[in-house]
Amino acid sequence: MSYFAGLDIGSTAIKVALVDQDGRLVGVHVAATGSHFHRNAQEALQTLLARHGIAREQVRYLIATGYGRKLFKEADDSISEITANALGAHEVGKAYGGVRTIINIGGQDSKAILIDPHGNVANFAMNDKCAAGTGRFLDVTARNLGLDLDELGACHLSSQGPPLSINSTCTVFAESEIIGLLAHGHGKPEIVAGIHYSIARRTVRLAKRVGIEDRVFFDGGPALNKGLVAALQDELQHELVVPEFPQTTTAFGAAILARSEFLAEASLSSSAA
Amino acid sequence: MKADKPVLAALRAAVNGVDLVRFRFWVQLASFAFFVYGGYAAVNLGSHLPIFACGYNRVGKAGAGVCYLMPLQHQLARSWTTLFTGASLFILTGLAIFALWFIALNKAWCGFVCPMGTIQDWITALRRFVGIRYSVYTQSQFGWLKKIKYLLLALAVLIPLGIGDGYITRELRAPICQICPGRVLLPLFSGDYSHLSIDFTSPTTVTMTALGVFIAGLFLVGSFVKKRFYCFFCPMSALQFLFSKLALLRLKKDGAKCTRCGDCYRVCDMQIKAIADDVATADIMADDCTLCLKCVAACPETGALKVKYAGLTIFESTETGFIKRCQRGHCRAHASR
Amino acid sequence: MPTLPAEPTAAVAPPPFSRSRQAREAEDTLTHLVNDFADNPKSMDYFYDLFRRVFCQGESLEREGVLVGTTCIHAPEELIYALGATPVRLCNGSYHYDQIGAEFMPAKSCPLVKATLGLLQDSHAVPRVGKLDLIVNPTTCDQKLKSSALMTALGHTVHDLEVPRSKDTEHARVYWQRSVRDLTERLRQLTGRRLTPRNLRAAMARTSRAQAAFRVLHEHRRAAPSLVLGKDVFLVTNAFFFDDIDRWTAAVERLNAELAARAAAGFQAAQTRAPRILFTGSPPIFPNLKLPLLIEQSGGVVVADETCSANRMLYDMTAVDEWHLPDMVDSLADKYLKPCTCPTFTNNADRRRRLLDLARTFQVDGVVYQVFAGCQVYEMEQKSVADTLQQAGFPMLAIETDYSPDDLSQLTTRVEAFLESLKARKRHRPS
Amino acid sequence: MKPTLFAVCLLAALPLVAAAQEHDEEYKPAGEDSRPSEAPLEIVREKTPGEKANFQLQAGDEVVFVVQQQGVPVPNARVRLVTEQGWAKETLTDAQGRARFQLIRDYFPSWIEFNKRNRSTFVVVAENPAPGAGSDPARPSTNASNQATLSDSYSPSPEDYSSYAWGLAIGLLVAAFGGTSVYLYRRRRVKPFKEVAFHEGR
Repeated sequence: MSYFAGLDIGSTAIKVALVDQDGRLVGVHVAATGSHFHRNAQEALQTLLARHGIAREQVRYLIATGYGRKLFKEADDSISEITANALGAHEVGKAYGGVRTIINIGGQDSKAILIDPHGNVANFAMNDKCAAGTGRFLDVTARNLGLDLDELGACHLSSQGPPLSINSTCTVFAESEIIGLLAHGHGKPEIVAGIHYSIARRTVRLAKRVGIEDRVFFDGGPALNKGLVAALQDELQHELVVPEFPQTTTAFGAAILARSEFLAEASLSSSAA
Repeated sequence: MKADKPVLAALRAAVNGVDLVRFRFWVQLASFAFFVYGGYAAVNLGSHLPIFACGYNRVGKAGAGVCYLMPLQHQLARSWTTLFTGASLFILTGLAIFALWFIALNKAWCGFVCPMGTIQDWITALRRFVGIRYSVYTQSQFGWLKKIKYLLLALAVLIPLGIGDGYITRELRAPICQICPGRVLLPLFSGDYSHLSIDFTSPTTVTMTALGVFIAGLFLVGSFVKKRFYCFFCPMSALQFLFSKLALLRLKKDGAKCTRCGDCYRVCDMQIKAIADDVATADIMADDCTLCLKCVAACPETGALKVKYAGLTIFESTETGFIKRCQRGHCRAHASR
Repeated sequence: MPTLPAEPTAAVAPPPFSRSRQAREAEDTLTHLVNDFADNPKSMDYFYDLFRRVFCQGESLEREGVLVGTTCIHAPEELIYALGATPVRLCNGSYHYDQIGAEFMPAKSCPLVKATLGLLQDSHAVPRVGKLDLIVNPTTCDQKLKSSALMTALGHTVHDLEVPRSKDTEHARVYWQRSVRDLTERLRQLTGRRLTPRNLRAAMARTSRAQAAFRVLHEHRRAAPSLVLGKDVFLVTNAFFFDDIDRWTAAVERLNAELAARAAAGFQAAQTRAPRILFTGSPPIFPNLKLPLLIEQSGGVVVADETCSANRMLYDMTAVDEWHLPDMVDSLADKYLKPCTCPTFTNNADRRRRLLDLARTFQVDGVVYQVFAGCQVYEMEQKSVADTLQQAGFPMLAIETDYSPDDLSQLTTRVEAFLESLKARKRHRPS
Repeated sequence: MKPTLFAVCLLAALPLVAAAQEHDEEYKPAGEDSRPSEAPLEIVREKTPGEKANFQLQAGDEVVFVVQQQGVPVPNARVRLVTEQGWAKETLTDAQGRARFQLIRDYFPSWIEFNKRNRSTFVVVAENPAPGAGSDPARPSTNASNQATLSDSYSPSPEDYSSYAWGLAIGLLVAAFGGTSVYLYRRRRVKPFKEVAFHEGR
């Protein structure tokens, strides 16, 4: 039984996805990137294989993506995370009736991708020059409010009043603004909701540049945050699809591509032989 | 473009690389000699020609045919009772013959054949030789000046109609011919200089012959200063434009290829701005155009300007052709003054 | 007027030029340009060697006679050659001079203008072209317009060549023709020589021979699969900025001959499936060939361009009806204004039509639209160009960058993603 | 410029060629009538050389009449020419019987009625003493004379109604006026430019 792996070496987290011969997802694993991402990436792959009892040799084809894709020597091939994300979302989206617009909020960037019916990238826009509207903004906020990342979702949902409007979208200044709002006795839930809405508004503006069509697929780490999903849903006024493993859609896309690349090469070599 | 056979491709390359200035000079010279002196060789192409082969030049059997404006004005000067009856069918056949002549070469009759046009080009050559620069109209002047030729055409039709039913004196018959510079200048080439005189028989003839000589003088001065000065006001070009939609010879422009560099507008004698700026219409020939094809020769973009004869591309702007002509232009830079 | 920092006090003896930052930057670009690609055309060695000598070793290109700097392609070089002077194009692409310029120019201004002023501020600037007697500054975009005062403050004599804001109306054309005539008059006073039909015609002959050579090169780039990479063509046209025009033409003609041989031999400079890219937007000027190089390193091939450092500078040729001065000078003026697709004019219909024509005739797969940070005119046109190309079925990637190398990784992601999407489209749409 | 020069001299040559071979229909009378005419006295107008069929006498022309008796020219016959207005001139025929007259202009209508194709007639009367007693035997007379008349018409001469001088004057006027106005216009254009005119209505 041969398997295919997709390794998404992101700025904050390393995501691995494993796909079997028929293209079905076997398992995923998420680990922190840390500073020695090379070693951490191999460890993450090893832990995932061990969990499913699969030997390294059985992984016939591995594609790396994400910022570190070029430097990960063991990979057979590399692909940009935009194409990988598109393939992954297209595959996962089929279960929800097909998606055309993908919003991905990563650790240090946020992307909006428009794909055509075949899953190819028709248009994309990236914001990787400013931390506002990215996962890092949520980390900073959580730390300021003394909360954990996964508590943010619940906190947002428990807010009664209207979300506060956080007008400075810059991560650094938002910090001082949060402290000011706390000092004025505003509740944490309202502040968190405000932060979520400011990220949502900024992401919708990015999505509008590529055009919003059909169902919108929302993935990337922050998609786990229920509050942010609600805020984005409200701002988008479109149906929002959040997959089961939002963090690993890109890795899953890479794994699917690994499989089709391998099968293409295999059929090529067999027909050539 | 479908891949031509090598022979056709070579022929096409040769034609597209032609030195149009020299080619056009010899065609004009030959057609001038043919139409002004053809009569001596017993050539008579009838009296429905779309060019200024002047009827007065035909009197001494010199001209090879008669410009259609003369018979048209004579034929229209009949009483309305007969005019609008079957008896005047021959006017329509005359118009049909003129149309047939015309659609053969479209406005290229003006650019290559018309003797008056050729004279103007020679006068321009003289000015260029002497080194005086040419004048241009501003766009607003261009706008209202270009309407004059339609006015003249209207006079050429209305005055004979007036004469027909007695409203206008008979002395004004063929009014446009009387004031046409062709009447004064073309017979000179066959030794008949009687048209230079002013005929004092009656106030009408005085004014008409004086006007004729005046316009001939204006023609000479005008064409010395402005390229193809008279063609801008020529009633024949107005009459021709009515039929130019049916013509076989067409000037086509492919707007997508055009970079609007304005080279065609630069060399256009008639100063037609639309040739460069209009990238939408395919059938680009304006009513003032004389189809002298200098624009096609001056266009550096391959396939932007095409001359089609009955759908077949016979001359096309090509990059290689442009560079060849332009190189020749510059090589002369070192040789001549 | 900003007080300008005095000449940097050289406490320690300045390092030999070849180890200065500017030389390293040029060296780095040149090594990438040459070594990252296999079998570059033999006749490109002239250009590689020229850039190495001029940019990396700082060899002097001093030419005798009057030197006239020009900051934009709108300045008619034929007039300068005709009066015995030599044109020096001052547009500059080095990050080093961009930094120097940034010291006394607003942070968000266009890196090209900052680099040009940085170059002018440095007394022994590279490329070493000697002391400029006059700088002709066409008033195209706002930043070049305002830089004229700064250049005067730097001690240069500047002649402002007034470019009209629109080019469709008749008075705009007459206004421009008058500006060019004023320039002729100013150059006459500068060089003390009279413009005659003979010397202007000779100058126009040299330029049209150079343009004819470029057009043959342009025609060669239509071949699919490509015969020559875009980075080489950009280097060739950048050499036109400072190289002697006749030597440059001869070198380009040699390159054309070699490309013809390559075509005959069926040589491929890029893979058959490599996405064919049309490059437009802010001009790539050596050593800032970052984006074209990135495209071709990621597997694409730049087959055509519509930038003023290459196609727009050399493509349109002059037609003259009568070889007398008034008509010749006006023809030159028309050639530099009417076809120009510079974004500083009111409407960009010409540019969009030109891009569509290039896209179709060169069968491109996608368009890369480079916008320098702070270049507001190109950014404003980005949407209309994108829509026009989108309707015609050509995807476009807009990239905002500047001369600094530190956004290379982000650009790589975008360019690779774009090229991958083009390859995918090609698989579905049988080319 | 060489081709243009060549063309100009080629064209200069052609009118000379054209004038030389005038080949219009020469007037040939039906056939010489050998028998002499028996008329006692006859006036015949002499044809000018190269006269066309539709020849038309014009005022100012020199016209020659031959007075013949039985076909034999009669010297010293008295010949009178009387124009329509009554102007008359009398001469004697010379040895060859020829009488030469200069047709004077006698047609002076007001300008409006002037018609250049007007035909004013004139009559030529020749008188010659006849030998013998005259033709009526019943009434012989002492001196008998034969009288013959010939009437013809002539139209106004072109000099009366057409003038090359005026044509030349107008032509030169236009050339001078046109040339100088263009020269002045180009000189005036040296001034910057014409301001856009504002028409301030009320």
